[in-house]
Amino acid sequence: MMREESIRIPFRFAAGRAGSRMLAALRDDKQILGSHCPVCVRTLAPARPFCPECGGENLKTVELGSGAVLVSWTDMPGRGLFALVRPDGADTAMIHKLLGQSGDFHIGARLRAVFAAERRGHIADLQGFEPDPGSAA
Amino acid sequence: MRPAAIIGTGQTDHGRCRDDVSQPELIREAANRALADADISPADVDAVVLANMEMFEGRALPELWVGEGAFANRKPCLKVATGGTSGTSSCIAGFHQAASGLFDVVLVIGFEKHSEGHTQTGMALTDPFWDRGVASGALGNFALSISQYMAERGVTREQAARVAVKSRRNAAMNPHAHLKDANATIEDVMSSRVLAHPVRLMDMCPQSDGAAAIVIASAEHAAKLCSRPAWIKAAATRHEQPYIGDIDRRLLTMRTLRDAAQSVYARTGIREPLKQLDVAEIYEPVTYAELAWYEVLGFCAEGEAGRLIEDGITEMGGELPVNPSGGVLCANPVGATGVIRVAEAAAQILRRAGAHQIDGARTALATGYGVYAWADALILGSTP
Amino acid sequence: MNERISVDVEMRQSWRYASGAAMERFCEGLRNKRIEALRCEGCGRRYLPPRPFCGNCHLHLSHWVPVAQEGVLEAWTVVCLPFLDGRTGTVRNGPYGMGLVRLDGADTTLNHYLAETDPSRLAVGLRVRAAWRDDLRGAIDDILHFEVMQ
Amino acid sequence: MRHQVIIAGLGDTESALEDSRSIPEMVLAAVQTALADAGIDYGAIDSVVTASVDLFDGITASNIAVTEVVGAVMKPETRISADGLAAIAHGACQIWSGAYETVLVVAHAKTSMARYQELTQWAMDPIHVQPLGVDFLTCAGLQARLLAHGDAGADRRWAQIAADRRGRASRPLAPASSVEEILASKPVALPLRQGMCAPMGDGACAIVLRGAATGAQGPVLRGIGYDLEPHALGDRDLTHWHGLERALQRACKTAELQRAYAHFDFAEPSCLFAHEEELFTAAVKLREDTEISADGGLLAACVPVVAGMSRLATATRQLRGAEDGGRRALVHGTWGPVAQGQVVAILEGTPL
Repeated sequence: MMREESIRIPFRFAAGRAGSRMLAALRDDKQILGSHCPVCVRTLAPARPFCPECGGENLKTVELGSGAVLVSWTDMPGRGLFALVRPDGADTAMIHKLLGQSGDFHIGARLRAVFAAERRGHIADLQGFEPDPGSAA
Repeated sequence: MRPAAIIGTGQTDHGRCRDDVSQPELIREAANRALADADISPADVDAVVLANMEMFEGRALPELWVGEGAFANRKPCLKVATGGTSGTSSCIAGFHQAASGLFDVVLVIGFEKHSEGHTQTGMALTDPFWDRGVASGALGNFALSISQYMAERGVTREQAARVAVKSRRNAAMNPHAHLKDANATIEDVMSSRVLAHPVRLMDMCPQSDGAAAIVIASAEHAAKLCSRPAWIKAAATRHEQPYIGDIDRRLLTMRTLRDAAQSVYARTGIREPLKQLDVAEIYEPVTYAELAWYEVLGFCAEGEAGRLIEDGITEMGGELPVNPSGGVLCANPVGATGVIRVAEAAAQILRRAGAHQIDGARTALATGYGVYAWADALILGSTP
Repeated sequence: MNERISVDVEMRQSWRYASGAAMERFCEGLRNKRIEALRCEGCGRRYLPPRPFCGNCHLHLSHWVPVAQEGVLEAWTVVCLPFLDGRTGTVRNGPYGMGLVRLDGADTTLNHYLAETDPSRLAVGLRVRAAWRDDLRGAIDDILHFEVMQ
Repeated sequence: MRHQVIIAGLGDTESALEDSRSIPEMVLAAVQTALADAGIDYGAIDSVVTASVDLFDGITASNIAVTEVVGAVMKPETRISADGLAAIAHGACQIWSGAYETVLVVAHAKTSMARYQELTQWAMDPIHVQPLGVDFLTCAGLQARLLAHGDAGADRRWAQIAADRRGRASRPLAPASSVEEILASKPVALPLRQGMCAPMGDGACAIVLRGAATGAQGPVLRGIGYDLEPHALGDRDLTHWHGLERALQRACKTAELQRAYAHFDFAEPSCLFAHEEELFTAAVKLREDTEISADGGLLAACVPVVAGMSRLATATRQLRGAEDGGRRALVHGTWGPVAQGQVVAILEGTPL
C-alpha cells in the first residue's frame, strides 16, 4: 500500500554578516558585492565570510561591476536558463539566472545585470543577467 | 583499541536566536575557538566530523554548505545525524577516526540553529502510518515518560525543580550558556508555565542556536601538542527499538544508557561511579530525566535520586558534581548538545573550565540521549 | 551597518510512502475497527505497530493476534504548548490529552490522544477505550482518541 | 600496523524504478543476504553504520526506521548522511581503531517517493543559490556546458558512453538506446539530455566488514580516502575532479601504495552523468586495460546514497570472480552538487 503525505513547514535562514551586506547592497544600491582576499590576491563573487582557498576571514568587501562575462550556462526546459557569470572586477563566477533565449548566449559573452523594480533584500532582487547590447555579439 | 585524546574545545555563545550569523559563520565561531584552545592552525586539521539534525533547519546534506565554516574545504568531511546523540556520536566517530591511524587530528563540530526552523514539528515527522498523526515532538514524549517515573518511584515536582535551580546557578558561571540565573528558586520553577503536565517551562531544555567543537588527536600527536590532554578512555553507543511505545517504562529503565554506562565503567575499572567519577556532564533534556539518569547511571539506587539532589551530592561542591556547565537545561543546540557534554567534560580534565572548574578533576563521564531512547557514554581521563 | 537579513522559504514537499505488508494488513483491519498485533515466536511479545521483524530476537514476524479496543493507560500528559503540525502547516493549540495505552492483547503501547484534558482526572493504570470516527479510512487516526472508562 | 579489513559479505536489492516494499523491508532483504553471504548471524555484529538522508526518505532521523532490521537494537549504530561508500570509510575506521571486529554497513534510498531533483535544492546554499531554484541537475548542466566548450564532439562521445554502459547492463533502469536516440532524447539541462543522465531508482545495499582476526575471507579493503570541495560552483575548477585526485591520493597513502604506480584491474566509478566518466578517467589516470563499470555502473541504474556501496558490491564480485585472484579494484562514490563530496576505496583480491 502506498500513501502520499505532504508537509508544509516555514524556514528562515539568517544571511549572516557577509550575506546581509550582500543582500542589502542589492536592495539599496543595485550593487553586487564581492570579497577580496589579500592572502590569495583574489576577488570572490558574491561577498562571503571566508576565503574558500585559505580559509581566512580578513576579507575586504568590494563593489563589483554590473557588467559580467558568461562563464557557462544551461537551459532547463520549462525552468529557464541558469548561468555561471563573472561580474566585472571579480575573479570567480556566481550562479544566477539568464534572461533571454538560449540562442542569445555563448561562453565569453558580455552580460549586464538586471535588477527588480521592487527589492526586498533577497538574491532575486537581482533578476538575472541579459546580453549587453553595448558589446559586439 | 588505540588511544586518542581531546586537546582543545570551543563553543559559541549559545542563545535563542543567533541571527547575527549564518550557519557557516556560527560554526566558524566554535571552530576558531577550538583551534585556538588547542593552539593549532586550520592546516593541522586532517579531517572534520559534523553533527546536525538537518530536518530542524530544512536542509539536506548540510555539510555541503556549512563545511567551509568548519575548515573542511578540500579535506575529508563526514556528517553524523542520530537525533539527540548526534553530538556525542560524532565525538565517538571522531575518536574512532583519530584512533584508526588514518588521521592525526580530527575536528568535531556540532551545531543547530533552532531559530531557523521548527524543531518540535521536525521531530514529529515520524512514521506516517503510525504516530505522525498524533506526534507532539519531544515535549509530549518526555511528559509521558515522567508520569510513569513519578507514579513508580515517587519522585516529586519539588525534587525536579531543584535540578532546574542547580542548573541555572551553575550556568551563571558559564559564559557560553543560554539560560543563566544564579538566583533562581524552587518556587520560580514550580510556578513557571505548564508546557505539558507535569513539565513546566523551567523543567524543560530550551531550543538554542549554537555550535560546539572539540579537537581530537591520535595518541602520538596528543602527547606532542598538549601537556595535559583529556584522554578518551572508553566510549559506547546503544540504540533501541523504533517506536515510543516499544520501550517499557523508558525513563525508569533506559536500558540503553544503563548498558552503555556499564560498558564504559567496566572498561575503565569503575565500580562505584559516585566515588570514582570526579564530574559528570549528562544529557538531561528535562529536569526529571536528570533524576532518572542518576539511578540509571548507578550514582544511586533506584528511588534514591530525589535524596541525591536534596542532599546536594550533585552540586558544584558535592561528591559528584553533575553538569557544572548548567547542562542541556541551560543550552540546547541539539546537534551541538552532545558535543558540549564532551567538550565540558574535556575542559574539566584539561583544567580549562574557568569559573565552573571542579578542582582536581581526573575522571569525567559524558553522556548523550537521543530520540526515544538512544544513548552514548564516554569516560575521559587525565592519563591514557 | 549591522542589519540582519534573513531569507524565508516554505518547505512544501510530498512523498509516497510504502506501508510494508504488515502495516497494510493492520490498516485494512482499522477500516473494520479491527486491531491486530504481530506476535514474536521468540520472545512472545505482541507488537503494535505490527512490523516485519523483532529487533530483540532477530526473527521474522508472521503470527497475528487480536487486540482489544480497550486497555490500560500506562502513561499520560496534557499538552498545553501550541504545536505547528507539519502535515497541514496549521497550529494545534492546547490543551490536549495524550497517553500511552497498552491495549488488552498487546505488549507494546500505543501513543494517542486522550479525550480527558483535566490532569486531576488522569492517572497511570486507568482503563481507557478507543473512540472511533464515523468515516473509517484505514489509518491510525480512525481512532479519534481514547476515553477513560467509568 | 593497521588491522586488515575484509569485505566479508554483501547483499543488495535489485535496483528498481519503484520498489513497492517499505524501506525496512528492502533493508531487511539486503541485510539478511549480506549476513548469509558472510556466514554470520546478527549476534556477530559489533557495530552498524548506516547511510541515509532524512529529506530523501521524508522522515526525521530516518535511521530509526531500520534500527531493528539492521540488528542495531542495544548495539552501536552510527548514521552517516552522505554516499554509502563514505559510511564504508567510517566502518573501516572503526575496525582500524580496534574498537570493533565486525561492522555492518547499510545504505538505502527510494527516489520513487518524491521528485528527487527538487529535493536536492535543499542542499544548496539557501542564501544565494536555493532561492533561484538551482538543484544538482542545474549544476551538472553548467559543468557539462563548460566541458563541451570548444569540443564539438563532446555530446556524441557522452552519448556513446551512456549507450555502452546501458548496453552491458543486465537490467538497466533506462532502456538500451543508440547514440542517435540519446542525442535526440529529452533535453533536461542542456547540453545534458535525459539519455546522458543516470536513471534513478530504489534500492538498499548491505556490506559486512570484518577484521582479519575473525578469520573472514574475501577481498581486502586496502585504502580509503575522501574529500569535500568548496560548495560554490564558482569557487571550483569544474573541468577537473581535483577532489577525486585528493581522495585517491589519501587512499593510496592508507594502502601504502605509490600513487604513480598504482594499477587497477577494475574501476567502478560513480558517474551520474556521462561526462563525469571522462572526469573520472582523467583524474585517476587509468591504464587502457582497466575494466570500467563491469555491470554498466550508475548510468545503467542509480540509487542515490546507495550508489558508492553498489559500486563496492560490484567490485567485490569482480574480485571474487577473478580467475587469478589477487587483483586490484578502484571503487568510487560521490555526493552533493557536481560531486562536491568524493570518496574512493582500494580493494585487493586475495591471491588464490
